[in-house]
Amino acid sequence: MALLELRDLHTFFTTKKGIVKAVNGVSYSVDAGRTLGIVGESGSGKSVSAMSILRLLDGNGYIDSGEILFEGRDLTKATNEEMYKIRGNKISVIFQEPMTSLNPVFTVERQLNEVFLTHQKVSRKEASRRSLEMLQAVKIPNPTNVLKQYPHQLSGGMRQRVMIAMALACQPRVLIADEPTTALAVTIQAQILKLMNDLKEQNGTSILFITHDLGVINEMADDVAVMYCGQVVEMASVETIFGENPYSHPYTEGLMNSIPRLNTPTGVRLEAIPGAVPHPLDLPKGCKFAPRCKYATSRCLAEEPALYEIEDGHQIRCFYPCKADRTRDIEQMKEAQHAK
Amino acid sequence: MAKYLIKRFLYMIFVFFIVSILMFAITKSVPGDPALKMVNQQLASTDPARYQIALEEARQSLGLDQPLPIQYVKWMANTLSGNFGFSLQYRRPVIEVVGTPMFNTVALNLCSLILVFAITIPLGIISAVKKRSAFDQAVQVGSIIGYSLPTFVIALLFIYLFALKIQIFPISGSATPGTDYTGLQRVGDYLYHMALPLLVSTFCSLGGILRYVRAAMIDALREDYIRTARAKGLREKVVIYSHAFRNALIPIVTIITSWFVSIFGGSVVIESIFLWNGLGNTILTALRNLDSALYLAMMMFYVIITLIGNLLMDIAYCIADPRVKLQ
Amino acid sequence: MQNNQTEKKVLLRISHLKQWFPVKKTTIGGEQLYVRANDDISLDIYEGETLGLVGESGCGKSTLGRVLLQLYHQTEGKTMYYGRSIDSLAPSYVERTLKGLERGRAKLRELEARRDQLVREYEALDENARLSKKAEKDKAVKEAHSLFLDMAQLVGGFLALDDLKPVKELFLQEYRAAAALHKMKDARALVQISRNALEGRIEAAREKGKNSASQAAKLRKMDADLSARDGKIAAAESELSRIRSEIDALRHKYAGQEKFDEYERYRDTGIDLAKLRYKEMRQLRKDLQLIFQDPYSSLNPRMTVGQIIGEGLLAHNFFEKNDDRMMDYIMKTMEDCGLSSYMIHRYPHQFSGGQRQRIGIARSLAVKPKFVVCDEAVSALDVSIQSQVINLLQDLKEKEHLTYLFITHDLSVVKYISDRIAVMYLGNVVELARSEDLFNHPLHPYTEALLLAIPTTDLDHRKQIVPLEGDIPSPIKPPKGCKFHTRCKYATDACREAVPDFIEAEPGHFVACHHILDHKVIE
Amino acid sequence: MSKNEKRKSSLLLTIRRLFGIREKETDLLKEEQMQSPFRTMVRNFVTNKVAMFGMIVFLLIFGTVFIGSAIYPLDVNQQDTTQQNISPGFNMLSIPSALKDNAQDVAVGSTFAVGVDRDGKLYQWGKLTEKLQKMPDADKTYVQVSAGLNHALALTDEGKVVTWGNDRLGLANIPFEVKDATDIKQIAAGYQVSFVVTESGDVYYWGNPNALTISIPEELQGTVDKLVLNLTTAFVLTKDGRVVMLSNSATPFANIPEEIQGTVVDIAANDRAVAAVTSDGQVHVWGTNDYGLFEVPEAAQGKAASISGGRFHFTVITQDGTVVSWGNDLYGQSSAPELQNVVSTDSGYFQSYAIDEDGHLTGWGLKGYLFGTDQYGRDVALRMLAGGRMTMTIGAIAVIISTIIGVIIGGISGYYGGWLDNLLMRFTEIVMSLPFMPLAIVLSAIVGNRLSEVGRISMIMVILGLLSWPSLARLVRAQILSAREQEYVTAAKAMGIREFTLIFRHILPNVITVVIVNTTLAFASCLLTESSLSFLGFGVVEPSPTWGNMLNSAQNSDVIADMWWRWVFPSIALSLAVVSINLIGDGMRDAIDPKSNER
Repeated sequence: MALLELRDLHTFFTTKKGIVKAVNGVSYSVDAGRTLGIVGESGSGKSVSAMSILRLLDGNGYIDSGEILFEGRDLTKATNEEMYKIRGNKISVIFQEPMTSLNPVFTVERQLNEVFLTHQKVSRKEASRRSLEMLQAVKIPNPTNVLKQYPHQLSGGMRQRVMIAMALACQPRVLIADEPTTALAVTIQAQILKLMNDLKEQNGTSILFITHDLGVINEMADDVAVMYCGQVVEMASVETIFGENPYSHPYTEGLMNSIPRLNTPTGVRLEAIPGAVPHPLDLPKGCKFAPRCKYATSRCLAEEPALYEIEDGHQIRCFYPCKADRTRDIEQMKEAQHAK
Repeated sequence: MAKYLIKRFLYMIFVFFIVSILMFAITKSVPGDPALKMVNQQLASTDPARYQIALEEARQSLGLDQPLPIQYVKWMANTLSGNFGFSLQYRRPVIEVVGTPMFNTVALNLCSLILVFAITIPLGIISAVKKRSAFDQAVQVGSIIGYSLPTFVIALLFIYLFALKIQIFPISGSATPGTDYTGLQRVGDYLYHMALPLLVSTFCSLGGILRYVRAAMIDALREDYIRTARAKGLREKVVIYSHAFRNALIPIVTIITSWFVSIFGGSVVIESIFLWNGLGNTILTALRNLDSALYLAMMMFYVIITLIGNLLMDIAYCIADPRVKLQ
Repeated sequence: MQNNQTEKKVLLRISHLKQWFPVKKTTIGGEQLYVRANDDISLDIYEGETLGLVGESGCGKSTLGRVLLQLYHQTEGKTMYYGRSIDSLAPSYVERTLKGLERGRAKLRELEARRDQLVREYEALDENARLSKKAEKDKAVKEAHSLFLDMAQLVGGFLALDDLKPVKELFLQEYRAAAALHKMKDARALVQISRNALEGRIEAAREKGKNSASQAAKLRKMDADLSARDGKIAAAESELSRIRSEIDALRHKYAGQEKFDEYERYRDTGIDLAKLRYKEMRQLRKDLQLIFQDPYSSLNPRMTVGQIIGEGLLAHNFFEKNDDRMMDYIMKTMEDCGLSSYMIHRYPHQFSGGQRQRIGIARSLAVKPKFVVCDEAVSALDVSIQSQVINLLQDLKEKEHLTYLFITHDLSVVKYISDRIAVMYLGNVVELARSEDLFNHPLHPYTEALLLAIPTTDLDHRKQIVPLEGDIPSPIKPPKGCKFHTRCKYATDACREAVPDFIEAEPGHFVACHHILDHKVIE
Repeated sequence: MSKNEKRKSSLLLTIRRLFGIREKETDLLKEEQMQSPFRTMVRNFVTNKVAMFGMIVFLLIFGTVFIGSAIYPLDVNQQDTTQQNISPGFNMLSIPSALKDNAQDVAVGSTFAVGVDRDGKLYQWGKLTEKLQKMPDADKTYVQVSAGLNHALALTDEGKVVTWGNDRLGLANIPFEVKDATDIKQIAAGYQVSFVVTESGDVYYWGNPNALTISIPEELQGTVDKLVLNLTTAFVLTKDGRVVMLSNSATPFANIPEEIQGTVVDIAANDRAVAAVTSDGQVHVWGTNDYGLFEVPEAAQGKAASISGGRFHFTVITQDGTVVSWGNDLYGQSSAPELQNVVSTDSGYFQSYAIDEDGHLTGWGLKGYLFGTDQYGRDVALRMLAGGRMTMTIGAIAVIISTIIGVIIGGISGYYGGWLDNLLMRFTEIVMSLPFMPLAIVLSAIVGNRLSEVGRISMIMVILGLLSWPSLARLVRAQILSAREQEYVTAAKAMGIREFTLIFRHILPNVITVVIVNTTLAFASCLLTESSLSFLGFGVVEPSPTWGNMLNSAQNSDVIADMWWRWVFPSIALSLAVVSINLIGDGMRDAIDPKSNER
């Protein structure tokens, strides 16, 4: 029984030019104590799907259809009152920009205390005490001073730690980390990643980790969902995704080949995915990835494949999930053309 | 902070002197001889000799016989020592003359300041939160019209409506003539007379400030930390009134003072329409009677107000925004 | 390492480069603080190589890239450019230096005196006392040396002579000849392009079946003019070579004197970019180009792609204004960079991120540069687009024989793309080596830490990241001694006190550390 | 081959090339060129309803003001005591239908007219004061009427005189001789006086004796046949056809041509001249020759039967019963219609009426004022046109001045920076710390006093300009600074663009848009300031009008209450102008950066 489960979620945005289907039938689930990594390019709807969980979509966004099951109840139907009780308490978030995500005019202490005072019946003193504990938990040097400081007096890494402290204040069941390290320097990113892992071990929090950096995913996630154009195109354990495996979605495959790895020899040409992500307002009719897919057939362009389980724990949204087969097919096609 | 204040203060003094020289030069270029006002004009016909002498004495007493730089220095010295010279029109030292007007003006403007913010802040917040709602649109258009209408037009309109058609307020003045109220009665009468000018000056300021508050609020609501606050599970009220508004306050605070200063100047019109015995009115009458000492003092007062206003603005800004450190 | 003998031709030589940005003073009379973006950097960039520059955000790698292109006025140090011979530009600073040759040497003598004294004092001290003294000594040495170089680079061994007057005159002659030649060539270039434009117009007319006699005449006149100019230029060239031979003769005379030969070694045909005037630098910018990180903000939203690319062409007299051939050229460049040419009239906001970056690349490469700084050129792009752009850059490098300075924070990209890699930390290059060497056995603790901190897509070392503790210190008040000592697990007193020298620990492998790592990191 | 031809051809070339690639490329190209940022701005603006509304309103006002004031030029010194504070409306010539075809006698007052029909019923129309509205009892039958500035007389069939309207200055108390008299032949109401002439040829008058200078010589009594008035004096026609002026002041009126004496059959007086009709039908005019009063039209000369005079015009009935008017034709009072067998006319002030033998009553001349008149009897509408032009011109020039200063200072300190920047910004701060309104007032009061009208006006412009540039300067500076930080400017620099190009191609465009918006909004605020100054009497002063100083005289309660037209119309005009300009400015800002209309 998954702790948090999205079932065929559709989240749309109304814009002047039309309805943007940011999240277009997404389903994934986070099990207790595990980390689900969501990877995808900008505009793949990974953040939106996460924000839909907390129903924190800005102005013109709305959940069109689908279910978000958390501890068995559907958050899409929950009242605002219930949502208040869930946000920051049962499900909490860490955002990308530590620089702007903290309120510049309040001290760290006040912003931390707020969480306790909203979700737990505690006195200010008690709240401050717990805030201090949290700062210690996230390994901030001399926390007592930091409590009294304003965000702008802290470095990016420190702010992100404060954000984490704030997020974990009420021991949430689920922690949504939305590109938490993208804005940080590499060594600092490593610190934060490690910290998150450690804390996860300690309180058995489930993490929904969103990033576009495959490396980070590899470090953090137990399971991975690859998103493209508002859909999950592949979902499997991290070993399946990054390891040797007969099945994969062409997009995932492309990503893997396109990024240079430390062991990629110099001079060897990278296999780039041609073209660019389609504009959210005119998505292709069939498989969203078909226009950029080297394996694409007329079928791909015509009808849209569904996400289905190819092997246990491994879902793919593609007509030709088997690497070997599709490469062979393409070879044959090439030869056929040569023959002509 | 202290360092900053000192630095700023020195700068203020510098500006003050520059402006004072300017003002002095301007007033000195006034045609007509103020000494004439001091001398009994009958003498001219009856006893020209004595008239001339009297005139000379007057000139000397006003220090008009000395070269301009010396006059300036003298005047400055006096001004700084609190002696703003002698009002020819009231035949009393300026310092005695300006007391009441100053009080009246400050009273009027302070009240309108309070009223304006009492009205605009809630309105601004609501229309910012309900962005592009019908309400917001209405507020938008209303505010544009509001800040476009000239003060005196509003004044005439309000007089027509509230003093002539529905006679609930007095047309002008700052006290009912022929009455010698005391204590509360007097205050009541005072407020009763202030009502209409107050109404007008408030109404005129609404539009501009409202737009400003709204803009500031919208900017604040766009920030990432608002999303964070929501994600913490804070109630929408808290998010808006504590987190967003506290940030919107920063830009708002900074305009309060500058705007306050400007309405000081702007209240000239209102005062003259409602014959409100304030600085504006005084300066006008002083100008009409070429009472140089008086309006010179007035001008300097305005300058000081402006300078202090700017200083207050900086301080307020630094208080409102922890990121700003005055040094 | 200033003059390590190498078969590869040096394109750019940076020595003791400093770029300090003044921090806005907060108090009156308070001491002026600086952001030490680049703090004493020395490296060579060889022709045809790709030099990778890695480091965390705020380590000053972008700054370095821009200082090389003189987009900032560098605070200290030399940036010598060897892409052109100095007399092909005849920059005014040469004249200045030559004129002040005697005065310069007098000054030099003083500095050297001071330096020698300090050195003597330094030698006298014992180990740990030295540490504190080192900075002062080094400063003196550097001052003396840089002044010496300013002159020696131009006149070489002659600086050793007692009487500089005749030499000075001779060199001034040479300079003036070169300057005159340069002027002529520029003038000729202008005539050339307008001639080409005319030719283009005539052809266009011919396509339309029209033939204008007057134009043809004009063309003939221009050709005549050109050949005339060529004659003059040839004359000027011979004059220049005459003076040259004179100088060589003189040089021959003194050759063998050991001081002369010693100085002679410092003679340098490079152009000192930092000393150039705006106009002079402007001409060089054709050779030195920059590709930006952010494809959105680096394109003027008010200009069409055509205009954006054409701008550089016009500025560097590739074509005359509204010459039809320019359009063809631009379209060709666009196609080379993977943009379809019909987009020429589009505005940047009509393109996707990847295409915008291609526009940026097209803009830079249209002017046929020799050296390109790629400042995080792919970091802002989506994963799937990154590889497209990287490939493009690689291809173009092959085609145009470019030299890249590839700035990025992404180790795997930099390893893939570059021949050598320089690692920066807090304004200093801490390690510089061939990329395999660097990854196989880093010598600097920071490099090591960096490698361990990078999340990789390889399953076998996931969850093995060993984060580097502590925060990056502020570049305004960097730690004394070795800037890394605050976070370094091997740090000792030496590190806290003295700045380590940037030494060649292994052939072609430079490192600045007191405790060079001997063990290998990645097997 | 000229430059732009070249450009065209190169464009053609590209287009042809685009044809070459694929067919749809061409419209693609069009669509793309549509998307240039400038076009987008324009589109944003045009699609913004509010802004366009503002634009239209402003253009309307602007057009009306400038074209209107060109068509109807205003004589700033033109005043008319007889036309003060007339409310808007055109009912001065609206004759009651009952009277229209049954008129017996008609008399023209300053802003109204009185008539009596053949059944002796009284009528009056036009702008009537309250007192005038109290008409005498209707049961009497009247035979003759006369109207003055603001009172009227009527003669009953019993030969009794009744008076109504203004009753002050003794106009009410009719002398007993007149009360007793039974043989009253003519009644004449004038400026605060009333006259009667009896059959026996005697003249009596009452009312304000100082209103006109009158002395009736004894020997004249008993010889008077007819009496005519203007605003300053009166003349009589004796039974033996001589003309006598009832005052011995040496005005041009006094030089009555000798040769006509004894042959005069009718006389008339207006406020410039006196005219007499002699038995041979000749018309002789003397006095001052304004409005071509002396040039008697052919149609009248030699055929004149009787004559009557308005304020600046005469009307003659010819022997063959037609009517001819000449003189001042400002309101068409001298362009008489084609009429037949007219028996009597009355011209007064700015109207003329004629009655023909079957009692048809026709009137022509001043119908009324669109926006009424002010305390000097000046046409408010006309002044609003001229005033509007003045206000806008001043505002515009002031804005131009301030923009120039602001852009230069802001630009210099933004682009060069360093100590220069510091200096200029300090200077700007100082100017900013000057109290705007008071200083403006003081300056215009002090400096203005010694200047000619034109000088004063131009000074106002300068003052406004000099005091209102700082904000713009700061804005421009900020813009330039931010523009210089733009990545694409660095890119251009790295590309080796010439500095000149850099500034004009990459930096200025960012500034210009902002400047335009700011200028628009500044224009609005300059209008406001100018009118405030003028309103206080420290800006443009009488007589030359601006919307501001037209309201200056409206500062007392009776005007606000009873003469609403004197403040309502200028207020509306000014407010509309400012609002519309602000709307435009806002629209522009939104158009330039669409994010701002989120705000």
